[in-house]
Amino acid sequence: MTLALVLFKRECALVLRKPGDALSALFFFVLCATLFALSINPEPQLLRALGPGALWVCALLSSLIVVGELFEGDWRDGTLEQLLLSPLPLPAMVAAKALARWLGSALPLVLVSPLLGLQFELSGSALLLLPLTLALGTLALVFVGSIGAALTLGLRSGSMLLSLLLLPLYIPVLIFGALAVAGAQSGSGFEAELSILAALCLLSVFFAPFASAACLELACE
Amino acid sequence: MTLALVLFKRECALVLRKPGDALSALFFFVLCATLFALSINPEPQLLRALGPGALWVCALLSSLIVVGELFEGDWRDGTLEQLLLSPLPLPAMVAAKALARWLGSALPLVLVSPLLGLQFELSGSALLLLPLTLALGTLALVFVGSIGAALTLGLRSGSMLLSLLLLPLYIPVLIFGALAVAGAQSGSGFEAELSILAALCLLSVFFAPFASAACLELACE
Amino acid sequence: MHPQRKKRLLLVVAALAVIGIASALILNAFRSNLVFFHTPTEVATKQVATDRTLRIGGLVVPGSIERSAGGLQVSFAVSDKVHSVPVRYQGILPDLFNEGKGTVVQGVLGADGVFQASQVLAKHDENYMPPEAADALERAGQTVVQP
Amino acid sequence: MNWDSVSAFLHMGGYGLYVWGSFGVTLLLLALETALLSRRARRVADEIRQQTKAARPPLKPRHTGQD
Amino acid sequence: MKINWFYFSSPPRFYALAGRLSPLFFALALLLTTLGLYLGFFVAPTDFQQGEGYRIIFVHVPVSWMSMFIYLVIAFWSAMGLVMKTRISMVMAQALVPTGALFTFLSLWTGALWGKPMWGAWWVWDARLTSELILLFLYLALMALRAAIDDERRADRACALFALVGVVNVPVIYFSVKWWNTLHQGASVSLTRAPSMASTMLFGMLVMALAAWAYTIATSLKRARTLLLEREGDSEWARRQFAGDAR
Amino acid sequence: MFETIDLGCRKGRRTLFSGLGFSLGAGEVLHLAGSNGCGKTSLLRQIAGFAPLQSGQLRWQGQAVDARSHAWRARLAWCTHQPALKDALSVGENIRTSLRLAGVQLDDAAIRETLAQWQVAEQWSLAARLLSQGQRRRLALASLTLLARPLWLLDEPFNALDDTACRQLWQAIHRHAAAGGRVLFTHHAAVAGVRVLALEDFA
Amino acid sequence: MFETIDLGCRKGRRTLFSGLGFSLGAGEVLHLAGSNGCGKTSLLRQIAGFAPLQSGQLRWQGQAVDARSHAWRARLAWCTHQPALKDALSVGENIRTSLRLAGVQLDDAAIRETLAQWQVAEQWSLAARLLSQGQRRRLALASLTLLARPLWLLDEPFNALDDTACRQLWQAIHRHAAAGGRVLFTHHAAVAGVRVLALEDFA
Ligand code: HEM
Ligand SMILES: Nc1ncnc2c1ncn2[C@@H]1O[C@H](COP(=O)(O)OP(=O)(O)OP(=O)(O)O)[C@@H](O)[C@H]1O
Ligand SMILES: Nc1ncnc2c1ncn2[C@@H]1O[C@H](COP(=O)(O)OP(=O)(O)OP(=O)(O)O)[C@@H](O)[C@H]1O
Ligand SMILES: [Mg+2]
Ligand SMILES: [Mg+2]
Repeated sequence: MTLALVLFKRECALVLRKPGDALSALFFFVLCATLFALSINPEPQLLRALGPGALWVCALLSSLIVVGELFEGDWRDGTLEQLLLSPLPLPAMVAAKALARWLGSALPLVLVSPLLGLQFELSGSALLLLPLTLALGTLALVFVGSIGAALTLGLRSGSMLLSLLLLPLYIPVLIFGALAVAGAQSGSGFEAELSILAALCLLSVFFAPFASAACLELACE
Repeated sequence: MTLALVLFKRECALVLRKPGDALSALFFFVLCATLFALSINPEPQLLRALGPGALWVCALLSSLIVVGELFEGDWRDGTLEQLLLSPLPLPAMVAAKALARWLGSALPLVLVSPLLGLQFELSGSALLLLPLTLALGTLALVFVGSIGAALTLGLRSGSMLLSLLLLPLYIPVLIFGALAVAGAQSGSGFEAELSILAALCLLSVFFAPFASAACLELACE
Repeated sequence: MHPQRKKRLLLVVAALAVIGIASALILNAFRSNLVFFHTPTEVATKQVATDRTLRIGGLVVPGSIERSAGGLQVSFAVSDKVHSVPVRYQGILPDLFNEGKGTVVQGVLGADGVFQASQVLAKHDENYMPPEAADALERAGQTVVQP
Repeated sequence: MNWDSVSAFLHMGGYGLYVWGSFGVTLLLLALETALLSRRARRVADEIRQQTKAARPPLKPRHTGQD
Repeated sequence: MKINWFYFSSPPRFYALAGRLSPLFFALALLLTTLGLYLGFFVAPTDFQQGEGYRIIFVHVPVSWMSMFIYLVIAFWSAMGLVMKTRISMVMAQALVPTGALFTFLSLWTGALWGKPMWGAWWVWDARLTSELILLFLYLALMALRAAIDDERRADRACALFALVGVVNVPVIYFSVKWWNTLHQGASVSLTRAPSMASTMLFGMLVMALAAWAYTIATSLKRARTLLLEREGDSEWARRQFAGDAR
Repeated sequence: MFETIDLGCRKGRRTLFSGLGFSLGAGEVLHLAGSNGCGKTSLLRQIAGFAPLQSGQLRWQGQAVDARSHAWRARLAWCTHQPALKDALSVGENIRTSLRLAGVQLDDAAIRETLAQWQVAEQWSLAARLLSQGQRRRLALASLTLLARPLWLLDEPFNALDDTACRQLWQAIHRHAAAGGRVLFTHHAAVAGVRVLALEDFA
Repeated sequence: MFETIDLGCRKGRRTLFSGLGFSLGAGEVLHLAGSNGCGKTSLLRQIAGFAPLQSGQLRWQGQAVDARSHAWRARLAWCTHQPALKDALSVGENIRTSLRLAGVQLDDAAIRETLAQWQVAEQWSLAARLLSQGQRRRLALASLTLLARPLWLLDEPFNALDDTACRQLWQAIHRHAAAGGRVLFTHHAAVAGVRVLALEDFA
């Protein structure tokens, strides 16, 4: 456990040392959402109909970018092999890395999202729900994404393959996330979607590290 | 000139050898557009209002991804240094690489765009104009982007810096591109926008390689 | 207990707990509404917002279909046997659309309480039988069950 | 027998395009898969046959009788 | 007598067995398809709601069932391959993927062609349709992953892991019509109650489903044979297969 | 006693080695020799469990071991041409965390002392990306000696090192062996007084 | 005659060398020696024009040259620990294009012959990513010898090479010198019969 903490701290140090890398996801999110908002007719009705879905799509794309480099650096500079030899169990290692990455890259995005929600004229409760669903959702996306990152490590055509692999796994999160926000927006309730989102998040945070660990062993061959 | 051709061929060979890497931009484009269409209520009217802008934003984001790795590989494996020592003038080298990258990554995207246009219920002339503007636009984006890629080569926080640097340069292209398609869609004419787009494309294809070349020299230090 | 064993046991317990919580959450979700379409009751009791596109599903009330002169404009009512919502629609109807049959309409609820549909879908049930059998059933007083 | 004539059969009560579109594409794709598969099988067999020929040492009867 | 379950996990024995079974099942598939088509078009009556349009059921339902079932089988072989480390399991898992993808595509295709006349839309984003589309993506991802990895062993294991991760989608597809209210109809055939379908119709559908089974078995065995040769082409047993006619 | 029995390695259609067996007792040092591309790195990767064993087995004290198990990996120290340094972190941060991740708790003073022996203590707060090739190597080797793992697997450890550093490494190897450790290393030059395993004998 | 006059290099607060000058006539070979981190690579990068000169100048046949000019770079062959291979391309494709990009037109037969001397001809159609460390090195050196550039700048070229390849490289260096070329290389071991420049004399 303490070892996982050490790794977690190292990852955080790396994030702090190169904040630009971590924040690029945030930047991409803001860019993507703003450009979308700009590219359409700024009618409140239209914006409101679009908002939840568009913001969630942007968050999903940013997570895809976050996840792409989860193990890349460690693999390239030989750290991954050393980690395999360390007494730290591999799933714990994956969890520590994913969590640090989530904190560094996805959390800022979550915190900023209400501002972007304003851009899309989201209503009060939807504005509150947006960061909540995004927090749960991006956690699930990053952890599930770690499986894809581990599977495609060092492969030709990595990034395309990554998105192809993750697409089917990401769609449910996207659907329930966007539905929840849209539900809050229209006042027709969001509890069902939110609890499914929470379940997805819980399951992926717990089980994805084991799957990723198995895939990482393969990648080091 | 023949040397530039050799480099161009090598880049094309690389694209063919790892088609997944090149096609990842296409895939990202399709993904982005599809998820976006999926995330909103598929009402024809809404879709049609959204189409030109949304597709152009997706194309811009994909170009950003294309551009990010333009010199990265060469820089990492030492090829860039060898290229600096070759008799090939640096701007020609940049042009060859950017062109190959455009062919491999952006052209498929351009060719596929009418299909996605259908998804957004674009009308006949807009469907024809979309690939044309995208072809001109992505060419400009990739060449202008090469400047950003050269500037941020090997920097910490590269990717965020890259998008930050490129955004102001990209927005004019986005605006005129989206306007042209929207004009064709609404039947209100598009010649003015199209010719501005062509001018932007021409300027950047000619001048960007010189700027990039200067930046590359700096990057190798 | 051997520390290795203990760890493993702990892990299994944690896994079971996670699965348990997750299934509780999911089951909770199914008890509330998670829908492709809303029912007329939900619309009537204002459980859904009215200013955005939504889908309403139910049966077409028998005798409620009125076609306008051109034949393209239709109005009918959709009901779930408790409440019903009047619907106006302009366009082509699917073949299976008929009185007493299931339908899903997509559109916006107007201020006048009339639902302005932009798309009308037919929803049929899982029964398949020859027409004679259906007639026989009907004569026997059994209506074909709708979902 | 459900059909009075071939044209009624093809017309399929007005749903001809949909019904034949489904069945046609299905049968076509299944046939295509079968064809591609047997071509692949033939290719592999040819390759191995060639290798076996190349690998077999010429004029060394001692080796052929093994097994 | 104790059955040796691993008897056929030796490549040459499996190769021989598959070689004998595959043509058999091809013939069976052909036979059943002919019979099924006859039943479907000439014996089964018109439907009271959908008229002749319902006949798409005879292809839509078998391919849809098969698309889900094949994924389950792939997951099964993958798990076997990961746990038992038998090569044949991995080969079987690999051999089923293209056929599964094909059936999934056909399910979407025939469903869309059926939805247009019946529902009035080619496509809607209800739970059944969306989850079936995700299934197609899963199959495509499996094929792309396989193609991207040079090393066979790594490819086997990576695909097996991915297949296992994706298997949660299958129950979601199957129960989607029950869990959510979808536009897609509920189950007409279920283990817990009598089918809500006229028996001649049901019979035709079941025969077509059997045909799909036979086709799948035949194709996957044949593909497994080919894959085995591609993988172990320079081994002694593979050469022996062609020693007879190599002269 | 560490033994390998009947190891083999095929790459593509080429067999690099087969039937390879050797034993390495406590305190022994073995020089794995062979020309470029003969499979030295591949062998080391199999022993470390990064590549699967294609045949044969590994034995430790007479017991077969699973090269991918945690227990086995906890015995290994692994050093290749990639020094596993994070470019953005300083030398001190790098070595401190890599030691802690390997399960070794040492205070900075002890680490600095070892770094001083390897003459990279001055660079303590320099970012790792600014180090010279040799300094990166030295850092990797310094952390190796601090790990206290019984079996060292070193792939061309003398690369890029200058004379002083080479001597330092020899001392470290001999000290490790004297303390009952085992060392398996590849090197291209002949080394006097060390048992040699010529990989090409098993080609 | 190639001369350097009063070169210097500071990194951060540390002066690596200053006032460095040497000359290298046609046919001369110069061994740049010094301990790890003393600045050998930094010096070579200045000469190649990848890093700016911090002081002094370079002269070629008595004329000051701009190290970043095309004319100067066209005289150099550059070989470091990064072999500049594209992992996805085969050995043949790699060497063929890298030669052509350097302005050298050779048919495959000639290239293969050189590769055979370096014992990597067999790998002609193998993807570069599958090569061993030494094989990558050999490939880089083979293409170096085919470039026909007058001044060779080699940073630790003997790294990762086995005996045969080292001998081959010596031959190549001597052949190049005999043909009037110049070689400046870094190496950690002492080399008999080659002029040495100890970088630490200028620290
Ligand atoms: C693209 C659209 C469609 C997709 C992806 C789709 C998918 C599926 C799937 C996966 C199944 C098998 C699951 C099960 O057995 O419950 C299925 C079954 C079935 N589908 Fe569809 N379907 C589509 C459209 C339609 C349409 C338009 C109809 C009828 C008008 C239809 C009628 C049926 C029937 C009757 C079954 C058999 C149900 C049973 O007895 O279990 N489907 N479909
Ligand atoms: N797919 C393949 N087909 C044929 N040969 C291959 C393939 N993959 C790798 N090889 C060969 O396998 C060998 C790998 O050798 P390895 O890296 O273990 O060598 P090494 O002994 O460490 O060499 P070095 O001293 O150069 O580091 C190389 O000769 C390489 O060419
Ligand atoms: N910003 C800095 N502050 C202090 N020292 C620095 C800085 N950047 C680099 N250095 C030092 O400069 C030197 C660079 O040396 P260089 O790479 O030229 O060495 P080298 O002689 O090639 O060594 P080696 O034999 O190990 O390859 C290193 O000692 C490094 O620690
Ligand atoms: Mg090696
Ligand atoms: Mg150096």
